[in-house]
Amino acid sequence: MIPVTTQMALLRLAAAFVLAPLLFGVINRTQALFAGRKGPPLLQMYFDIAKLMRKGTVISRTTTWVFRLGPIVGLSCVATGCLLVPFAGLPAPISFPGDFVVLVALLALMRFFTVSAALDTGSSFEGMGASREVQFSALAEPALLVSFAVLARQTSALSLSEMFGQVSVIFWQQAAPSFILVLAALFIVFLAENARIPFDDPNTHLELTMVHEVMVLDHGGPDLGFILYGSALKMWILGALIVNIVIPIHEISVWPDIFLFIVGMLLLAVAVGVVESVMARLRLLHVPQLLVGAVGLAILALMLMLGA
Amino acid sequence: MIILALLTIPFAAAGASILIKPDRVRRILVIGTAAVHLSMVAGLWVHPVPADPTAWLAVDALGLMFLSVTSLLFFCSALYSVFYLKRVAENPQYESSDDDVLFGHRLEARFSAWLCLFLGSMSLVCLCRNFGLLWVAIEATTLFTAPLIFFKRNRHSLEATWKYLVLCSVGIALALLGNFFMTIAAVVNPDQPVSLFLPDLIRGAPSMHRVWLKAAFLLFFVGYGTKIGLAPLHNWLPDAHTEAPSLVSALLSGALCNCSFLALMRVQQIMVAAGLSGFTEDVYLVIGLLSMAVAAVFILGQGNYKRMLAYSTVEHMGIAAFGIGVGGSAIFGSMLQVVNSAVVKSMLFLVAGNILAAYRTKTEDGVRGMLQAMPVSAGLWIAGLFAITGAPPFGVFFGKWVILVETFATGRFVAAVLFLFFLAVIFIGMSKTMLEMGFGGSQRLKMTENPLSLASPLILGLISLLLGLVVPTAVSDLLHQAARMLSGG
Amino acid sequence: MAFPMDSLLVCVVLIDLALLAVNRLVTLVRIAALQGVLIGGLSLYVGGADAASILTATASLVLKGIVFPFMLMRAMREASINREVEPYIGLNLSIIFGLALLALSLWLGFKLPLPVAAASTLIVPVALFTILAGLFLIVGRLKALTQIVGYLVLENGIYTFSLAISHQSSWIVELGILLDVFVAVFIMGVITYQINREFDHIDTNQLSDLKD
Amino acid sequence: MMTFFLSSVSLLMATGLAALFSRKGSLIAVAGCILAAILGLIPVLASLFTSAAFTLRIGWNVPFGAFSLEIDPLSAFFLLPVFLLSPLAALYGQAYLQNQGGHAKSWFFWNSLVASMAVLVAARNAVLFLVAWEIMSLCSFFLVVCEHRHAESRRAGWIYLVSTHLGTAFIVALFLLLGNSAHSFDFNEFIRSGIVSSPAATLLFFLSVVGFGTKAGFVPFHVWLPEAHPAAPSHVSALMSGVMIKMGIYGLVRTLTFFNAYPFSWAAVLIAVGALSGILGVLFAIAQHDVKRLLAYHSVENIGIITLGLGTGLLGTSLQLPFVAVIGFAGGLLHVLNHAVFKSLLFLGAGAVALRAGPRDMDRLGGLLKRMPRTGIAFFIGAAAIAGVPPLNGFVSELLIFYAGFDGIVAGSVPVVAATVAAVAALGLIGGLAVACFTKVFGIVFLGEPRSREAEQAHEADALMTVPMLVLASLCGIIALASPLILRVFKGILPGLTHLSAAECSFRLDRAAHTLEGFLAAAAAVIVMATALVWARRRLLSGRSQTVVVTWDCGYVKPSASMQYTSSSFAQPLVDLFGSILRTHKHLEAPAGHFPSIGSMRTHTADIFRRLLFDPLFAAVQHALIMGHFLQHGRIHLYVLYIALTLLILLAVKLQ
Repeated sequence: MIPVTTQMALLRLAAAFVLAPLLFGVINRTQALFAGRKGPPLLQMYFDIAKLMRKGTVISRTTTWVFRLGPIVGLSCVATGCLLVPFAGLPAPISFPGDFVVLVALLALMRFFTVSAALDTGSSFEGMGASREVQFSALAEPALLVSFAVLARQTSALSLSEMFGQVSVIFWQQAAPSFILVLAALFIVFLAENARIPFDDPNTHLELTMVHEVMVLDHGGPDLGFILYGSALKMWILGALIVNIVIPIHEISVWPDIFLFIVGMLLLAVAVGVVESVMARLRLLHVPQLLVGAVGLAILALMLMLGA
Repeated sequence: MIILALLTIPFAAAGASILIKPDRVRRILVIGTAAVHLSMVAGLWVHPVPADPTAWLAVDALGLMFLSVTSLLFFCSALYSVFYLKRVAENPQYESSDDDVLFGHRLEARFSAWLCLFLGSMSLVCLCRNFGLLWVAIEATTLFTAPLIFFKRNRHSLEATWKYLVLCSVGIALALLGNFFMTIAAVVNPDQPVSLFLPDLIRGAPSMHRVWLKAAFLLFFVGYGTKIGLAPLHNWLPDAHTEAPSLVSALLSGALCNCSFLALMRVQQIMVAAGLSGFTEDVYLVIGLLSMAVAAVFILGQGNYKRMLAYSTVEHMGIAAFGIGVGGSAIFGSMLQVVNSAVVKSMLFLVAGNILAAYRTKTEDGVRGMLQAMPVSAGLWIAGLFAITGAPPFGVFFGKWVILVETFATGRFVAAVLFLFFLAVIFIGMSKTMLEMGFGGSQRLKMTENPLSLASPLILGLISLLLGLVVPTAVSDLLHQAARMLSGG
Repeated sequence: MAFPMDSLLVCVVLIDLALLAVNRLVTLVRIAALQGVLIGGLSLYVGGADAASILTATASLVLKGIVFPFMLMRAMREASINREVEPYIGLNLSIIFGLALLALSLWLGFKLPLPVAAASTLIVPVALFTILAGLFLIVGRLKALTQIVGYLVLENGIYTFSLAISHQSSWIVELGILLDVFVAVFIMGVITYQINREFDHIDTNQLSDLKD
Repeated sequence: MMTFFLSSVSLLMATGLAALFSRKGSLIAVAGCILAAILGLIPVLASLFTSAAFTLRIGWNVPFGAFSLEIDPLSAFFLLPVFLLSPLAALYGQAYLQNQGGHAKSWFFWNSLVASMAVLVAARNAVLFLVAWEIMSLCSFFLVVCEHRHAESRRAGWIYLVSTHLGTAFIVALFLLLGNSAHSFDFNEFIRSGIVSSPAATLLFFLSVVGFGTKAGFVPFHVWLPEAHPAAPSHVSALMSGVMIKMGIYGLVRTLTFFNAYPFSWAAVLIAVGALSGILGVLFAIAQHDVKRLLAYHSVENIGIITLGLGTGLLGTSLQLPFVAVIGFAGGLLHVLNHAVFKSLLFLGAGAVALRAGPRDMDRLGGLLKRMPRTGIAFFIGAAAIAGVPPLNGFVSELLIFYAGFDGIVAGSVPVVAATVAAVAALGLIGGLAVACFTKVFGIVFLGEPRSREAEQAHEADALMTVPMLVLASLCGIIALASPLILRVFKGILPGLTHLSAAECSFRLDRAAHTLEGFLAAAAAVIVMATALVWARRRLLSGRSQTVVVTWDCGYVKPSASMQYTSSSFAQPLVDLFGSILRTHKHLEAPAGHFPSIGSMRTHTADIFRRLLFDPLFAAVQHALIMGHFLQHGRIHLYVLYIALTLLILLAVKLQ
């Protein structure tokens, strides 16, 4: 037992669990700023979740236990994901070689359950969303894995904690082009997995154009709360991967590290907001092209690295 | 003594069956002859008769091997013939007017007589050690089988018989010329008669005249090859096998072709002794592969199941010839192949007889749903398919396997690849046809299967299975001995 | 001894060519019989003076000169066979082929020199030519009867060949051979008769139902 | 120990024969199968846990043959699925066939199939191996055509028969070449003769990939799988897909042990074959509507994953990357076991659905989870396992392969990185697509509303059928849980493949076990949290309103079951995306007019390899051969001409 480290790790974990919903607020605020609106409060998502937790449920009579298990398993998966991902330079509580594969697999498990839950309703809207979700994720998965391959090759490390523990300024100097390409790939995956524009428009009100939101149409009450919180955590995890690379400075000392990291996360949210404000949602047919492009970027990054 | 008995008993039985009036007695006589013959052959296994060095008739390993196959198949066919003849008696459309020259006696009596004569002549082929006599015996088998093929006495059987007679006679004439060439090759002293006695020839082989011996071999090859059914000399074979009664087809395929093969092997013994096995090998290889190729061509898309079996005979004789060409241990493979394929093929022809009796058509698309209609025959039919195409655990597999091993060992890779390719094509062709016949069938017909019609195929099937599970030491010893006679060892 | 022998052998060759050129069935059978007699005579002439040789030679002479023609004629009469030969390969073309086959036999004959002194050096080529002529008759004529005649000519050729080795072969075997040929021709004749009953005439082109 | 094995095999054969001749034979056969499995598992487990090899040699008088058996850890590992699954599937099959009207004789082939697979894996002589191999193929063929009254079933059986026969030809050639160079047909002699990498060795490798790959289902030799599996009764499909196709993998692995060294190119070939099989397998699976056909394509996919693992291991061995070698092989081999468990589970589930609900077309099913709860939950677990999601066994083996691949990326030279990245990316894509595919299967078949009357009236299968499924489902979890322990058995297996000492292997396996423990910790976290959330949800909702209504239908007046998403529509985006490969045929009747009445769309995805490669190839060969039929024209004088020409040509050629 290393109490101090554990405490710090728990602290960072707690920061993740607490701050994750804030990202949505930041994104919405940025969008509102661009649109010249005032926008919802930064803490809107906290209010939403709190409200949902106090409500009862309305459940379709078509559904089975799969429907109820969906949000729960989904949230557990991302919560466990938080245990695997290092934040702000310190090793994650659970760390072992190949843990990033487990992280990817946890996202798959989450997807497996949310999609099944969506199909459990028998609604064609939710079926449609589920169908799109699995398509996009199937393509996002290789992109994520190849990006990890680049990082692993560059850092000679096989666990997330070691990998991000070693990403430093020197690495940036050595292989900046590769890193930029990988970041681009990861950012695309980040947008796709979190159902953001240009892949999905979370704020649309036409079901036919939705992907992720349409899958949860029939969930309500605490279930929907779990889902909202789960998507916040998911965004936090995937965001952390990016921020860990972009801000390779650690061990200045604990608090500045954490501060810098959180600032990084918030800036990422702002960036998402900017992207959402200046871009429209892609036609569904073009979405796979972007994701395949992400794989291509990651492979290109690897080639550059091998060539160097 | 026993050797003479092997010859005289069938001939005597032939005479007797003409004279005997009651059908039942005659049938028992034929089966009895077959049983006695078989048991005498078995006796030869247990107590080998030492060969009299000067006797024209003697048993050696090669002869005993072919004799055993012949005797066994004859016994099974004789058993089956009871079923067949009963059915013919009940179906008068097979009868025709009895006013012709040759067949001036009652149908069944004649049939039995010819069968016995056929057995006698085949035994002679297996036992004789004189080239002239061998030739006579082979010609005799041709002549005795012609009436058997013609048994159904319709246009098609007539056509088949005619082709059989003409082609085999031409072939046999060429073999006769081969005998003369052999005589010339063996001349040592112009004033002394040349002995065509096999041991003499083998002894004198190294000093024979090469060109004449080679030419003699080629003549024998083409001559006896016609009778064996090697492509492109095989053209009588599909017709005769299709039109003959199924039990005769079984004998033709299993015994007659094999006996002719034995005759060719006798020639091969001399070639080996003369040190000319290198000369013969590519003839065997090319013709063997050609036979397989021809069989493959005609089995694929073959609509007549008896013809298909006939072409499969061409294939198997081709494989045997191929094995002889490869030499070495492949000769043993050829021997295995000859024995096993004869057993399985005869079984299939007998089952084909059952099918023909039940469905009254030789075209495969007229036969569907055998498993439903005649389960035992269908089981044998499908087992036979896998047995004949060389799937374990049936004996044919080992013949092919040994030949392939030696083909690879001698570095004949192209030949081996062709061999495998033709086998594959033949398998595809046969399985397509035979499985379609066995399976399916919407019509809910259920026929009663006569135990008489099943006994013989069952016996043969079991023997083939037995030979595939393990090759008994006695058998493998005999075959090894036979193979040694052909490899100069 | 060479001269009469050689000239008789040349006669055999001429007969072969005549067989190829003949149009009438009866003539064909008669010429074939003539050839049989000629070769039987030759074997009497060449063969030893012992009883066995004389016996086989006489038997062959009687069979080929008298019995076979008689049987064939009878079959022709009974089956009321058309008298034309009906060549599959035209008669003129047949003669040209025949000459080519003659050349081939001579060439083969020189390739195969007899190791023993024989009655004539022409025996081997003549025998081969007769064999080939017989085969040609089978291949090039349509009627079943002509094919029997072709087969007989083929046998004649082989028999001619045996003249070369008359001292060396065993007479029992030769008797067996004769017997077989006899039975073969006999059965063929019967079958021809049957064919004719079934098909009205003995054009073997009719016999091509069995094929793939 | 071998006594147990021999008595197990003889028991199988004896009880199998009983099925052929006795009326009550099927019961005897099933009982025999179960008992034989228990007997057989004794030496298997003994060998696995002690890394010992048991040998037995009995005289067998066939040319070049010897009845030489050995159970070493590798054989034992492949025997494990044989003896584990056959009794479960047999129990299920007993109930299944009773509903289908008997087929009592099929148990003869069933028991023979199991026995031949057992002998095959233990055989140490090429002849014995081939004999067992052929018997296995034939028995499985007869099981496939069990329902031979359907033309479709016959056609499928025939395609299977032809493919397996052609594959066997390659295996025969392989063993002949091996025997040729070793002057013996004993496996030990093959090893002793020390075949080094050379062009000849590459030919051997090629032959084994094609020959064994045909049985295993490598693309493009997989064409028989999607035909045979749907045609066979479900327990047969389970055994064939779960166990029998692994015999192809076993053959390949066993062949690999004969070589002294592996060139890099072999590894590249295996990885390419694996990636191709995996990706195409899952893509074709997505486009199918027939559950069993879909599962058959998934066998192709999983064989691809196994091959990726083997290829990675081969890569590590060839370039002296011991960790990559050990973990790659371990992952590939472990996936063999895993796939055996979940694939047979899925086939059994599909069979239960087919039996109780009727249609095999997914678009006519739905809502079965409520009607067949036990089958449903077992199927759900199997689906999750095959999709490779944690915490089930399918993921464990994939994790190992990923781990080996990433280690290659980190440690290897440029070609290694290229190969391993390809493997990793392919595996990633396969995983993503597999999730898509199995959410589709489970979602369409078991969730939502029934789409046909048959589905509506479905009810739970017999206990004899559900219990084996539930056992298999729990195995999916148990294997994952025990995976760090299971890794230990590989230290007896891998030295022969990686050419490393047992100690070296064991050292690397321990490292992998560490990763697996980490994974188990994460899995435990998920389960703990999920349990906590279930509890929390219940607490939150207690006393509050829980309304049950219809699914939100966006205001439509008459919602009906046919409005649900179907498997075609669910798969449509992916099918379109890969349209150039799948070449799906669409039959669309668009509704038209002001008052449209009927509109319909059907899709059909035929196998491109069959349609564009094998069918034309076979047709061309057949056409070429049948052209030869004119030779047999029935004219006798030309036949005589053939004889004469043959004679003259032979004389001219041979006497010149």
